[in-house]
Amino acid sequence: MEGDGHVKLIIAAIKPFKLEEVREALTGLGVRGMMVTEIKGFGSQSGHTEIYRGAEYAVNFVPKVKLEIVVADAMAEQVVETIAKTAKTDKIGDGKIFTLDVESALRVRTGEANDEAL
Amino acid sequence: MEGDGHVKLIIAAIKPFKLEEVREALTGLGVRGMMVTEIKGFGSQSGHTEIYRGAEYAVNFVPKVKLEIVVADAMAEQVVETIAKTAKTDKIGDGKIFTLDVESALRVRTGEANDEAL
Amino acid sequence: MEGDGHVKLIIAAIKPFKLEEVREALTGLGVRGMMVTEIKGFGSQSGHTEIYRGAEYAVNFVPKVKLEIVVADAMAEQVVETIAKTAKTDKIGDGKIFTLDVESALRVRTGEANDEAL
Amino acid sequence: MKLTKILPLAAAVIALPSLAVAQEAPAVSDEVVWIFNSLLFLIGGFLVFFMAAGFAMLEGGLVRSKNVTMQMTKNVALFSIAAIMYWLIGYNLMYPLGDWAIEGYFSALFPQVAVLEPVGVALADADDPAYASTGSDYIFQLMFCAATASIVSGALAERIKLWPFLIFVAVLTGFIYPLTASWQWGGGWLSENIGFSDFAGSTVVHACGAAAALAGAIVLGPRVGKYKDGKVNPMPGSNLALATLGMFILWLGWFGFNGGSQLAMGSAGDVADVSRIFSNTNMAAASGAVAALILTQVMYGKPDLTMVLNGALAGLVSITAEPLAPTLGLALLIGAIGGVIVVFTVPLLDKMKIDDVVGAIPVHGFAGIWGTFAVVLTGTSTVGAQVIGMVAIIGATFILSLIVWIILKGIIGIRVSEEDEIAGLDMSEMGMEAYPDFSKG
Amino acid sequence: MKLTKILPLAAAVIALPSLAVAQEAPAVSDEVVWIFNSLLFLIGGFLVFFMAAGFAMLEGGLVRSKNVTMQMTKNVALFSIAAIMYWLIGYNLMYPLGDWAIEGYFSALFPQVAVLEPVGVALADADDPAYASTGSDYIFQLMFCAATASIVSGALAERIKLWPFLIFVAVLTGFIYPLTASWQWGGGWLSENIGFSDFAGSTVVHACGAAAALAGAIVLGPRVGKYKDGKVNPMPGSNLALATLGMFILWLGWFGFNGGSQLAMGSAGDVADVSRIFSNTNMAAASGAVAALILTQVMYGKPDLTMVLNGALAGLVSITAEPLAPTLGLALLIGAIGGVIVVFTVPLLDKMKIDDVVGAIPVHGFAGIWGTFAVVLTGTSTVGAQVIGMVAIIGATFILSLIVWIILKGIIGIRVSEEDEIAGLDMSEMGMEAYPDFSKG
Amino acid sequence: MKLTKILPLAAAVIALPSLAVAQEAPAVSDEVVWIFNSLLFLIGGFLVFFMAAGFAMLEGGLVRSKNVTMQMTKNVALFSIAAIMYWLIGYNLMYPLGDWAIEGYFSALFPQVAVLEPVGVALADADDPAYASTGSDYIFQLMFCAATASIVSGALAERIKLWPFLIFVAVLTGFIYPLTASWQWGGGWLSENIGFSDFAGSTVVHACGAAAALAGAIVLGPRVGKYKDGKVNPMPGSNLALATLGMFILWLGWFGFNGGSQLAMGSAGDVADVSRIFSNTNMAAASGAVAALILTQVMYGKPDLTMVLNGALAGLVSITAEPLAPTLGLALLIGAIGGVIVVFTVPLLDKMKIDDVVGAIPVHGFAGIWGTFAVVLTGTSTVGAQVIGMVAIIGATFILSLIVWIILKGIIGIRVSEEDEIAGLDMSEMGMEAYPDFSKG
Ligand SMILES: Nc1ncnc2c1ncn2[C@@H]1O[C@H](COP(=O)(O)OP(=O)(O)O)[C@@H](O)[C@H]1O
Ligand SMILES: Nc1ncnc2c1ncn2[C@@H]1O[C@H](COP(=O)(O)OP(=O)(O)O)[C@@H](O)[C@H]1O
Ligand SMILES: Nc1ncnc2c1ncn2[C@@H]1O[C@H](COP(=O)(O)OP(=O)(O)O)[C@@H](O)[C@H]1O
Repeated sequence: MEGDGHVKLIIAAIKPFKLEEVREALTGLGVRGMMVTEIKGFGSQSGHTEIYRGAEYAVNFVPKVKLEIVVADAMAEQVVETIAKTAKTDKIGDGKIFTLDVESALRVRTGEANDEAL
Repeated sequence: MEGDGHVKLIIAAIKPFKLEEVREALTGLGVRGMMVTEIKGFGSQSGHTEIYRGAEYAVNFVPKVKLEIVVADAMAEQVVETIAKTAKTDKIGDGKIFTLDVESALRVRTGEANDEAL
Repeated sequence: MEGDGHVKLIIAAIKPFKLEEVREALTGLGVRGMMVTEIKGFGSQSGHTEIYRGAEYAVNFVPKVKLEIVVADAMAEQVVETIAKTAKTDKIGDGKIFTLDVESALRVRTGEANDEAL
Repeated sequence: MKLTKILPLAAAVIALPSLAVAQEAPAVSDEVVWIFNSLLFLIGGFLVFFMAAGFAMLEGGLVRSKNVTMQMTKNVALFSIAAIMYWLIGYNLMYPLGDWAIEGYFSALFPQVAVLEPVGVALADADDPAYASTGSDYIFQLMFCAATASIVSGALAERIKLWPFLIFVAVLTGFIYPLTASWQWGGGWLSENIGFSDFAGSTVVHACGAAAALAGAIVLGPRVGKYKDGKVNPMPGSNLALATLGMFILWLGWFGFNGGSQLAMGSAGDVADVSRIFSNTNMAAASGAVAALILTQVMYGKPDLTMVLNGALAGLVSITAEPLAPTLGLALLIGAIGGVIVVFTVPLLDKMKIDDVVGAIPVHGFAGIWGTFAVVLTGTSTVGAQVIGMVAIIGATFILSLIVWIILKGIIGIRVSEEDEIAGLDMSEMGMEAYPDFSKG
Repeated sequence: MKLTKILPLAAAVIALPSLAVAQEAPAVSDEVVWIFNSLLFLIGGFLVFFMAAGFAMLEGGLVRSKNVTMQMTKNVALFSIAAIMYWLIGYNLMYPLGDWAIEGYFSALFPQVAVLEPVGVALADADDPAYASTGSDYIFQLMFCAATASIVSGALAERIKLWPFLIFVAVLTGFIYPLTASWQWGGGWLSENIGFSDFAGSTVVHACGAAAALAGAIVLGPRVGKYKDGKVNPMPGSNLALATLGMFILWLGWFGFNGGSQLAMGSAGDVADVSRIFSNTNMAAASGAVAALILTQVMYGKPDLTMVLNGALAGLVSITAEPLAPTLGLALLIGAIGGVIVVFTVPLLDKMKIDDVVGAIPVHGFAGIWGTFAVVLTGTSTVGAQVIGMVAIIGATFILSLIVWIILKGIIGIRVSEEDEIAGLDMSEMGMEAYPDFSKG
Repeated sequence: MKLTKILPLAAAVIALPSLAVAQEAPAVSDEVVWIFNSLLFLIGGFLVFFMAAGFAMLEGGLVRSKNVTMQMTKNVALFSIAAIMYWLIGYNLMYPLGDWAIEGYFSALFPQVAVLEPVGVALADADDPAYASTGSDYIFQLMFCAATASIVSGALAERIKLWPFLIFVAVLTGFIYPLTASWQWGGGWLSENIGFSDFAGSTVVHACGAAAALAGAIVLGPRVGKYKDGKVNPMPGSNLALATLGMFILWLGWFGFNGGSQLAMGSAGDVADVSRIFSNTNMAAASGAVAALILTQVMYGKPDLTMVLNGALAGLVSITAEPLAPTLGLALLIGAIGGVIVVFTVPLLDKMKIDDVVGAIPVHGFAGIWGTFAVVLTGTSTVGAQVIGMVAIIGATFILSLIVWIILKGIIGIRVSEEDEIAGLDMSEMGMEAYPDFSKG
């Protein structure tokens, strides 16, 4: 079977402690799945220094969580806005959200395709 | 040098214990490389509860493995099917496969491009 | 607000010990952020064997670092070249660089879009 | 051997009638007795010392990985501070040796630092030729004092600031514990007038530490997100292998904790008693673990390792008030009930929104109270005496601790900011991860 | 001191000729001897107790991270159950004190719980005034019993269900081990009629545990995917630092295991013997480790830490049957051969598709057999006697265990489902990860 | 009891005047004294043995995860090799018992293996009826020898090849340490002619190990990337919980290290002295930790756990040269200064581009030197004597080690390739990860 609805991939880097909140918000929207990865983030926030055994060193990476969410075109914008709204602390390091086009999606278990696969 | 063959990125979330099987199947197909990441998956499968020191809590994420494989257009479909076939257990949580278009690929060591880079 | 400048996603798999060098080179170029993930790489380099308690076994995956960097179209090529140049050791396993098109980018904290989000 | 002891022997040789007397010639000389007693304290001392490592590993395993560096720091620091404070004022405050400022309540040897016997002291010149070397007693008692602070650190983990915590530790180990302990082990009013009985400290040490922890947990409040809209959100420990190691180390140390509390090993009767104590202590730990294992299996459908660890410790705490008199069968019962108590009281505390990260209050407090009551089962004391003893020590410790906590909170604040807590104390307070090489999931 | 011992002294004073007799006046009184002997057991007891932690850490380090919570639970539970079963029936089944139901084969004191001497017992009223306090003997012997169960848990890790395993442990520690051990250490037929010699238990304890493990491994079968199309798929241990700690703790405990088995410390000869035993035990462990280190380097081109750990333990097991008589040089040889044995037999078991997760059968079984033979090198026994002893104890343990395993398999099943095994026992059976904060790679 | 000691007693009975003499009848018989002394060594022996585990955990926790398997292998192997070399030549090289090849400088008992007293030796036939069993002395002294090698392994971690390191260990434990130690503890020129004083080995053991480590660190060079364009790049330890455990185990072992060095426990004076030593040792460790805690807080704004661990160890090393004479107050001072020293000297070494992975040189070297000077504070020795002793032992060890390191470097090379070092020694040299299940971040 062929779902004809086009889908998009939304990649977001957010602060780890916001993960749960964002997940709940998205579930509320009807998002039914995502992939979550612990990453080391590099950005404006990075670059403070710590001391270890008397030696200063720069911390170039800060722990972030990366979300990868595939959603139907129709929902994409709403999802981006929801993530932005929820992940926001107005402090540097809040993160970024990127949207990419996906050619096709497939659910392994059922073979459903595209938007039906989500 | 310029490989003109176009390439695609296939992203798949599968059950961890299927990784080895899938890798072997793909190698059989002639896939020569991939990137494997441990992720926390959220989806229909999630949401069972556990008890810790007398308190119930919902487990929202289940461990999954994410595969990122770049292959020549020609192979893409075959690769998706192979992953689907091999990763399938018919139980909820089997995972998803997404295909994205890649503009260009490069092998660092040799400078080969696109399909030749793989 | 709307940044009109188009952006691209560059995905690179490199050797872990090259991470710091690459980061510095990119910062030099003016890249202001990236996402770094520890991955298990599968490719031509893989496949040597080890012995554990008298039993031989094949090591199919080698530790790699994955970089995901979103940059303005204009910079993309330069960034790819810089990564390639810096990550190169001329030994097998140096890695790959892939470029994908990004539809839109957003900075959570400010709401800036596309190239202005970076 | 003193002359007085040779004369009858001499006599015996000449006059047969007095042979009876001759039989009194001691099988173990005073000096050998003194050596054995001191040795018991030295062995007990290093065993109980190691419990500091046990507490550190148990707590380090039960906190989240982002707070492990801090937990290690607290455990090393609290023991060190206890060692200094107990020397500075604690030891003499706890053992007035009959010299009271307020009879039975407050030592007159306060404030005075601990002083040991001179180098190479002769038995005759020893502080107490009938007991053991002062140094051996000092090192043994010091370890008990430090244990009370270890109990507190576990309960308040993952949110309390380092320095306010350490200030509290200084007060607890230098003043609160030695004071309340003096009422019983210093020959104070509880032992002399009330007849309270607490062999190795179910109440004097463990419930005391738990009371201090409870006061702290109330003033400090629960961890961010622990209790949300009426639900309890578990925050699983980051390293259960480490926690298990900690439990085993504590179990090991307990042989010294209870065995050494016999205070003597220089006669057949004393060493046999130490042997009984070893056996009962081991039995109570075992039955506490098994009780928790079975109970969690039955109640939750799956056994809970963290409860099994707590159960073994609860068994140990329960038998601590009377590890000598019970038969092995009774020891099994006492320990098992201790194990049952933790399984029920850990969630109970959560219901009361009192956040005890490692279950220190159920293990050392509730099981300690049970153990103190259990003394009555062996007829060594009365319910009345035990109640008075517990009310006195737990009450005094709780109130004094509460005051100190409130003062600390008012003056310097005892809690890290919410953001720091979420980021983890290791990075926010210490700038150092415990497991920097490993990606957290 | 008894009158009988004063008379010659008295005599001595009057009659010079009898001075020779006077010299018999003991340098160490009976009571001091009794105290020293009991103390040896108490020290040996807590040292061997700590081996339970050693086994737990060794096994926890050699299993995969998804099975660590379960392995910890098994180790805490098995020790606790052993402590209860040995009290319930084991101790008296193992030590009939001459009171046999079947002469030399089965104690008449079955089923009877262990009973200790009364509080404050006088030497004259002690169960055995010439030996040591019953409590000290009990706690020491109990630890040996628990060790046999620890051996089993390692071999069967990562696939066996918790409760069937624990039921087996109860039978092993309550019945099988005490029974077979009674034949030798209970004054049974092996020691009395055969002259079998096994100082601290290379066979009685270690090979016994290995035999029970072997029976279990056969009935249970290998882990999913361990042996695939003729190839052995290694499943590397998740925490080699923890495994190394476990090995060191076991090494430490072995000083108590072998040293305490001298059973006496109340004379110059006895304490000197304990010293010899400490030295030989340490030497055998060291040479076992070095032998494995060199051998793996030579055979595989890279040294294998897990084999080095096994090698040290094999050295310890090898010297356990006779740690007293050998010179340090012979101890080195005995231990080194033990180390060589594991390096060769670990892969051998794999060839036979017997999946022993931590190498318990090679270490405790094969090295134990070697050590039992090695006794002959010191002339303490004959090959014949040693063979009979091993066949009897290993054979009986293997057969009895096999029966129990088969019954358990038939009635309740002993193995988790394949899916649960792949998911890991921690989540499937316990619902609790050992290292939840860390992403597995 | 010997006849000579009965006569006065007999006399006492008849002649009153000689009653005074009668009082000389010993309270503790020679045999009991000998048993107590031997027991002290046995207990000290297993406590100091456990320090091998302490060093392993401390180092395993302070290296990066990619080098943990190698660090574990080195620690197990170095102890095992030390055990063999000390038996082979070390023990008799260190204790000539007055039989010198070069008076006061080189034992005539070289090369000779260690030989223990025969089984069941009688006191009269003991090697030294006034001391302790040879086996107990041997096992105790052996542990000190192994400690020097453990010190080296930490400093040179993460870059040195396994086998060259182990060859050095063999030379250090078989020859260098026993030789220099014989000058002091073997009754050599330092103790006899100079009057150098080093109770338990601040210099003889710790500074000696540090000197060998320093020589190695210089020849070996720093880790790749440690010092880049004038900056120091920290390489954080991978497991601070493990490092903390290691510190606690070392602290525990130190009770045996210093307490056992009293060499006697058979009189009130001796056991009281051991008690003093326990108390002072504990105090110095505590104050060292607290000093480092406060100092790092003040200097860096955040306390540094790794420095606190080093501080406690520095306190222990500092008190080791004279743990008996100081009051508790002085012990506190000595330990605290030790703690301060590490906080300042760890960065100092880095400035000199000497890469000491775990701070072994500051802890065992600089604090050891301080401790050796501190002896003067108690009037037990003179500055001059202490300086000569340190120059002799540290100088000789440094030069001999330097020669061995240079030879090893020249012949087989001591360092892994840069690529292997970056990949980590575990995979490149051992082909085995310590934590294979966890993804490194
Ligand atoms: N150009 C980029 N490409 C990919 N990821 C980025 C990029 N810039 C930032 N990020 C991710 O977003 C996170 C937050 O960005 P940062 O610049 O630190 O703060 P802010 O989001 O407030 O600008 C970074 O840690 C990184 O993971
Ligand atoms: N919309 C989505 N976007 C990205 N990944 C998803 C999405 N939905 C599911 N996944 C991934 O696929 C995995 C399996 O999906 P799930 O819904 O649990 O079962 P099924 O694949 O059988 O529908 C999830 O754990 C998640 O990692
Ligand atoms: N087709 C592919 N798709 C995605 N990632 C790949 C692919 N091929 C290789 N890689 C990544 O690049 C890394 C290096 O590739 P490899 O073939 O081993 O060496 P080289 O880059 O020198 O050809 C691999 O470990 C893997 O992470």
